Amino acid sequence: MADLIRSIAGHYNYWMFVILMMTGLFIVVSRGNLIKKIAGLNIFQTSVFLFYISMGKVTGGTAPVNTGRAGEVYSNPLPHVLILTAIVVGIATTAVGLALAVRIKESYGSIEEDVIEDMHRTERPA
Amino acid sequence: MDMLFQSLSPAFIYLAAALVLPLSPNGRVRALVLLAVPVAAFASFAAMPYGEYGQIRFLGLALTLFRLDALSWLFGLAFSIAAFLALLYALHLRDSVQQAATLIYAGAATGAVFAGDLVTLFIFWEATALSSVLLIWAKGGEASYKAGMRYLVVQVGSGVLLFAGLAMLWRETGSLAFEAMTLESLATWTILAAFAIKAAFPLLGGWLADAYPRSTVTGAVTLAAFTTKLAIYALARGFPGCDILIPVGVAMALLPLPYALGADDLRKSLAYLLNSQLGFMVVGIGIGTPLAINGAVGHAFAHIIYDGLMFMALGAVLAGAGTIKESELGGLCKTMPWTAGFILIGALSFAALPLTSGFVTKSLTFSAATPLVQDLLYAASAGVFMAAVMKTGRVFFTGTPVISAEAPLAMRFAMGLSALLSLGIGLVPGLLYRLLPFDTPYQPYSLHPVLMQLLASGAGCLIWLALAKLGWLPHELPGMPWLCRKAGTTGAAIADAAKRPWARFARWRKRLLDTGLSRTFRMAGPDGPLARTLPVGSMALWVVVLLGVTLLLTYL
Amino acid sequence: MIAGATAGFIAKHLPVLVVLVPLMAAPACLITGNRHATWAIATLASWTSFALTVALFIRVAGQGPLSYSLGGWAAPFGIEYRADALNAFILPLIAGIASFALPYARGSIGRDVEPRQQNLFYSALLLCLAGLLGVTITGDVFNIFVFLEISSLASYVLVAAGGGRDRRAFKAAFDYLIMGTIGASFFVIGIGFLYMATGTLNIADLAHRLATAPADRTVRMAYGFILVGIGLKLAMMPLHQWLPNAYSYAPPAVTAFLAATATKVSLYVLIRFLYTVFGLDDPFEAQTLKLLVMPLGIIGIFAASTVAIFQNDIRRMFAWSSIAQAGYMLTGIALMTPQGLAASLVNIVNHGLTKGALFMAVGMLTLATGTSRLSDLRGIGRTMPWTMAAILAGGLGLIGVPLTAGFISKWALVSAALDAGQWWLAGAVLLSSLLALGYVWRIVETACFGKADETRVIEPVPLAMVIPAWGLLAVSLYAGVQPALIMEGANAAARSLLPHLTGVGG
Amino acid sequence: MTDHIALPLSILIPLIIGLFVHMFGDRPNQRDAVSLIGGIVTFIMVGWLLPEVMAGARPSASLFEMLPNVSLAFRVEPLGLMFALIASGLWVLTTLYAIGYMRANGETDQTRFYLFFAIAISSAIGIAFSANLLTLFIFYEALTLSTYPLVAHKGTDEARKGARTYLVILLGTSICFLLPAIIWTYGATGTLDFEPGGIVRGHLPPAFAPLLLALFAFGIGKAALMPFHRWLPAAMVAPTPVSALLHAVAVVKAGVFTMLKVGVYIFGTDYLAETGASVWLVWLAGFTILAASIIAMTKDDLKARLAYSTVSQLSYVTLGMALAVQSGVMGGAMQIAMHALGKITLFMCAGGIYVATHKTKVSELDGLGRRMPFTFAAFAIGALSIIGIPPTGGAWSKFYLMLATLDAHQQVLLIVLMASSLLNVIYLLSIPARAFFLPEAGTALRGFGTLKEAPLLCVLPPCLTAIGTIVLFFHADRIYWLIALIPTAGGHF
Repeated sequence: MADLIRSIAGHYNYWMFVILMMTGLFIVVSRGNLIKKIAGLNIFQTSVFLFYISMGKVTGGTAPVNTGRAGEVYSNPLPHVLILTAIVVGIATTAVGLALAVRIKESYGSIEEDVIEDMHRTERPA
Repeated sequence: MDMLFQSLSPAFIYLAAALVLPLSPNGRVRALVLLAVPVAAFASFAAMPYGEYGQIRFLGLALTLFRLDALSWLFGLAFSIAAFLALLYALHLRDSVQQAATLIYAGAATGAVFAGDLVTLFIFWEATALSSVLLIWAKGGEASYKAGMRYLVVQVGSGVLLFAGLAMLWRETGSLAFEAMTLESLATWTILAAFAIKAAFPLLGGWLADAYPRSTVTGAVTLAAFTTKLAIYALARGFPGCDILIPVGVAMALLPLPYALGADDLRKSLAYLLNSQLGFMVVGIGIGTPLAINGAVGHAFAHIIYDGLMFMALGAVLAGAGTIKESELGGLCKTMPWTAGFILIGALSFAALPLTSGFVTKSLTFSAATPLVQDLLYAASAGVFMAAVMKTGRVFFTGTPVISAEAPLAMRFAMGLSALLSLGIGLVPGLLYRLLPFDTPYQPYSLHPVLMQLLASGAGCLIWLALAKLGWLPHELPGMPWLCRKAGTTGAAIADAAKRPWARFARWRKRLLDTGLSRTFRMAGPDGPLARTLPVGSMALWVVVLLGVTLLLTYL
Repeated sequence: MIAGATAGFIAKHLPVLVVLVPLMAAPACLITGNRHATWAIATLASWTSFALTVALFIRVAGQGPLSYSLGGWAAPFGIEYRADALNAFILPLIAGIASFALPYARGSIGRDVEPRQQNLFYSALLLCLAGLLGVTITGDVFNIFVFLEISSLASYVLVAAGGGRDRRAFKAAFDYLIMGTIGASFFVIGIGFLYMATGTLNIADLAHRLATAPADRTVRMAYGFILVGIGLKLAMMPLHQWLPNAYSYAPPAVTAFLAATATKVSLYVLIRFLYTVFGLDDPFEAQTLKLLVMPLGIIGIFAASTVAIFQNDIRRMFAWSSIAQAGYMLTGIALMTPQGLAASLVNIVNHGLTKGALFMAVGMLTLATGTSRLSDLRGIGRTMPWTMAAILAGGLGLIGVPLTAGFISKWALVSAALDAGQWWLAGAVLLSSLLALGYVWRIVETACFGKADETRVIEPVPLAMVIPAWGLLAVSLYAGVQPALIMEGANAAARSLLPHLTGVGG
Repeated sequence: MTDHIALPLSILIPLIIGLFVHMFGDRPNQRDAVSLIGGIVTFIMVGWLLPEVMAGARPSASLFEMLPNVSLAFRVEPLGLMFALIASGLWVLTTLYAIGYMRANGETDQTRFYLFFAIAISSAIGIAFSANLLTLFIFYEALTLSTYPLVAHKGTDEARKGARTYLVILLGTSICFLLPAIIWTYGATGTLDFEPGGIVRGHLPPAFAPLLLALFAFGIGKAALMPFHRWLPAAMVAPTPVSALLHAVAVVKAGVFTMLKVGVYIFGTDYLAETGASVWLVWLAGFTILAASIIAMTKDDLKARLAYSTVSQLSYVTLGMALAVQSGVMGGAMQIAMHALGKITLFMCAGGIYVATHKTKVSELDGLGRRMPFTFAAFAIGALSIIGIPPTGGAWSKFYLMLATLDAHQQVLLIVLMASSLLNVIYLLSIPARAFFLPEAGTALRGFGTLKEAPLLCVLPPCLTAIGTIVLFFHADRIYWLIALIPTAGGHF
């Protein structure tokens, strides 16, 4: 029991990653509002960042700054670097998504998916 | 050039004539040209030395187009005479189809007789079938058309059997020569079956009485002369002395007689009689001694003439009175005296009364037969007398005359010639005997045959009178058309029975297809769940589902 | 002297130049502004990179795999660009399609994008091209993610460019974006797991370490996430739903380009991960292919083809057909034999060429008549016989009629299935051709034997569209008549991926 | 590339003619003249090859390699030459006929018609001269596709439906069965070349031979083996010249020709005979022969009846191959020639009747023979050839097939052949019989006085082909010597 608690507590940030990921996906799945969908997507992506950063953490390690002292344990810097890139990608995606949402709003007058679907249904020629 | 002509059998004279026929003016000239054809055909081979001409290799087959020997010579002569008489009888006709058909038919029969190998025989065999059916169809009308179709199927069936048989024989023996065969393999049995159909063996000969009465006036004359006699020739050539033919022949001689007596249509009655006569010939071939073969062949020769005479006379009646039903005719000797005279001679020949050709040829066979067969054949003779002389004679010589016109001159001329020939052979049998294939001396006019024949005829006469008095004369008996109808209705019933489950299957299949298609459309059509554009949320849900499945798989 | 030096420079940096040329040309387009000039730059860039990919292909075919360390940092620490028999085989297809698509875009884009914004369009197209090329050539898995996102973001924009004519393009692009991002995120999660398990991101290094280390749950998680993530990008059956709309509403040039390249590159990534990285050492991996990918591929073939039959819009019909075709490629991959893999690769190239040409021809039809609805195109074959002939030729390729590229693909796949003893698969593949016959023939029948609408106005099709369409079609037909080059390339690639399996068939 | 210029030319000329036809689209006279001349030139080209092939040469041409060991290649061998001669020779006559028919009927889209006609002929000759299965397959599919517009020519719903059936069955069988058969053969043997004696021996376990043969037999849908025969009656919606050439000669004969090629050059008759792989096919072919004949009897529509007759007759060739003896192959090969000539006569007559009277039902033909004697006489002669009655060529092919049933010890099939002949008599000969000898409804039987034949161009070709069937009877040895060169087991006899 104690082991289990320690295992859960010890992998706390991994559990958060899973929860965030599920939350993000749930929002994407369940919300009809396009902006909310993008927000969900963002949460989802954030969970990925968290996942990478947790992965690079070495227990007891410091920040990966070369201090010159021998034998110092520091966290793996590479995932952090990678996630910087991923964050950029995430921002770009959000930007494009929001831009699209704007255009959708302009041409449909709504950003509710079911409203748009209704318009499509009536638009389709017999 | 000479060689070429020699190598072609006289059949080709007929065929060439048939080809140019449509080009010649349709009139008296053509008629005369027509008459010259059989004469020329006969002249072409009459004086040729016996031998095999026209031997060629074709498609790897050794063929002999023209074999001249005593047997084929005699049949060649018989067919020339028959063709001449038939054409003479039909001289008034202005129907190119019938004229050409007659020429081809005669030519094909002649060619078959002169064929030295089975392939050539087959070719002409089929040609007789095809050309003769035109003479039936030429009468016009649904009945003739149907009878013609039945006739054609049977005839082609005979040809196909011959074809199959010769193929088998070739594979067995490597030879295609048309020589005497023994019944020891499927091949020869098949060939015999082919001959049997054309010779109208019992149960196989229904076509004869079915088709002949439905042919044209002149066509019947022609038909009667060739097809069956060709079969007799083929049997004489291929199966002389084949024992099985004796009982078959006896049955053949006897079985058609009740039909002949019962038929209201006189030409039909005559057709049955013809069938019975063939039985006499088959018996002769079955016995197979030189005398018996002579008898069969001689009888065939004589029969061609007197049978033709009968058909001519009945045809004249049909043409003159418009009907040939016994029940509708009477007293014709008043209105058609010539015809009546001729038909009497024909009928007496049929009944083989002494001094007629029928007698001098039939008695050859009789004398070669065993006593039992003799007795049976005499019994048949009695029956023939009843049907040929009594039944036919009644409409000519009794009853109130019906309106009818005497036959045209050419017809009468042909009948007269036939009658003359019949009597001539009867009176001077040596003329014919000399031509027979075997050189066996025989004197027909001895006491026993004459007496027996007269007895049989007298008995036949008395029995008929008695039956007529009692009203026990047989009525129309079911023949081939009946059989065909029965087969047709049965077939239709079977087809119906088979069709129902098929239709059910087809309906089921259609329903399956329809529902399948509509279901597919509901699934995959533009608005179906497969093709519909899902909200992006559902798409994402699918991703999660698939991820779940994949991760689940990792735990397996 | 200078020429020699230039040639030497190019030869030395060939792998990176392939990506760099379009990547650099994109901002150049952005800056230039003038649409004619940008078009010229873009075309030149795509042609250059096409020439470079061909050179690379020849080099790799002659000298074997080529490794290039970006910035001089050696692998596995630096990013490695690595051209081997597999990606050198895919690269010319991508660049080649772009080389046809750009001239085609010049003729057709005027309908969708305002003249002053066309420079943006071209730079997006170039970015997309650069991303796709980068995905293909890089030897670093995270780099794959980055390039994948570059190309994806560009393609969202490209799809949305169709919104000028039909607003549904916006929604399609939006859906595409959501789905694409989820897919990419899954992919990157998978990479994370891989890194967790091995501590490296270099493909060769990963392959080496995974081959020696026992497969634990982390690797399996990585496998699952990557499979689903890439499956989404390549429109594997239940993850395909973004595709029909995206392809139907994008501008014709974009559809032609994306259909011929984007999903194909994703397939390449899948092959790369399955065969190089994971190497199918773990029985679980093979099991997944057999139990999941193969059935999904076959279901995809049949379901998508059936849906295509009932579509009224030609572009949509062919979009569904693309999903079905992806199914063929997946089944080939899932066969796990060199023949199957080679068949998939042949299919990737041949289908890319054919579908590209087809979408171009359909684009011409749409441009001339203003509609792509089949019910509005009755009897169009009489008025536009040559365009219809092109569609027919491409359609025959989809069915797999001999002398078309599709026939070669089908031949390769069926013989691979037979070699692997999978009779039912061979049967299913051939049976599904009949469904292709169904939708192709709906078009032919309606267009050639339907009653023509007399009042229809046909606008002239610019030569700039006709020539690339027919050119690509000619290439695809040539690939059907002379398949040796593609077959050999595919075989070499398959051999290099499955060296432990010998006996490569046609 | 090629060692005889006539070989590529005979395939190319029809294509070039097609091009010219397209160019002369708006000038009907030139267009039709070009078609006709093209037919004649093609025929001459094919005929040019005859002496050399008879002398033992096998002109060949190879274009390029498509798969390892498999090129797009041509090779003229006796069977193919015979097929090409028939196809190209009858093209001339059919073109003549088509000119008469299409004009008399006022059909539209004639240019498209002649164009695809030419392509179809080119494909047929390509099939005939194919040196390997892949080349054959390519032209086989080309033939299917090029005939589709011909079948759908009228563009009506009915025509489109029929054409759809036509296409789906032919393409479907070829893709689902023939293609895997070819791929399997290639996988097993590494080659697809037509080799005397076959190529599968030693590469295919005998137990699998029937399966492979089944894939081939059903894959060659053009041979109309039941149950894949429905396309043939469905395709009868086409204009009659199409039915005549394509469904009496080019398409169906391409099917059975392929069947023979596969039997002789892929399996080899020896192999088939030893393994008994084709025994089931013998029975299926026999069944098809009889069943199709029986169905034909129930059809009142003239062309439908002829179509089912074709289904039946095609199976004669399949039967000849399946019997796996030399006489069977010869009979089958001869049947290709004889049936082509006979059946095209029948179809052209049917078309002639339609042009002159617009009648399509057998039951409506009573008495018409008296007005159209030439047409119906030709019909009768053609029918005789189909049945196999001398003096028409059909008799010889039937003869060899009968021998083949004996050689293969399948006497039951002999009975099937005999029965089929009789059925043929009933459903074919009844047609001219009615026409000549039954009076037109409501009238008396008339003489041959006033003729009302179809236009000359619709009457002359069937008369010529009818005469041709008779000529073939007497000159069957020409064909015999050509097809005797087909390498089969047991040498010549």
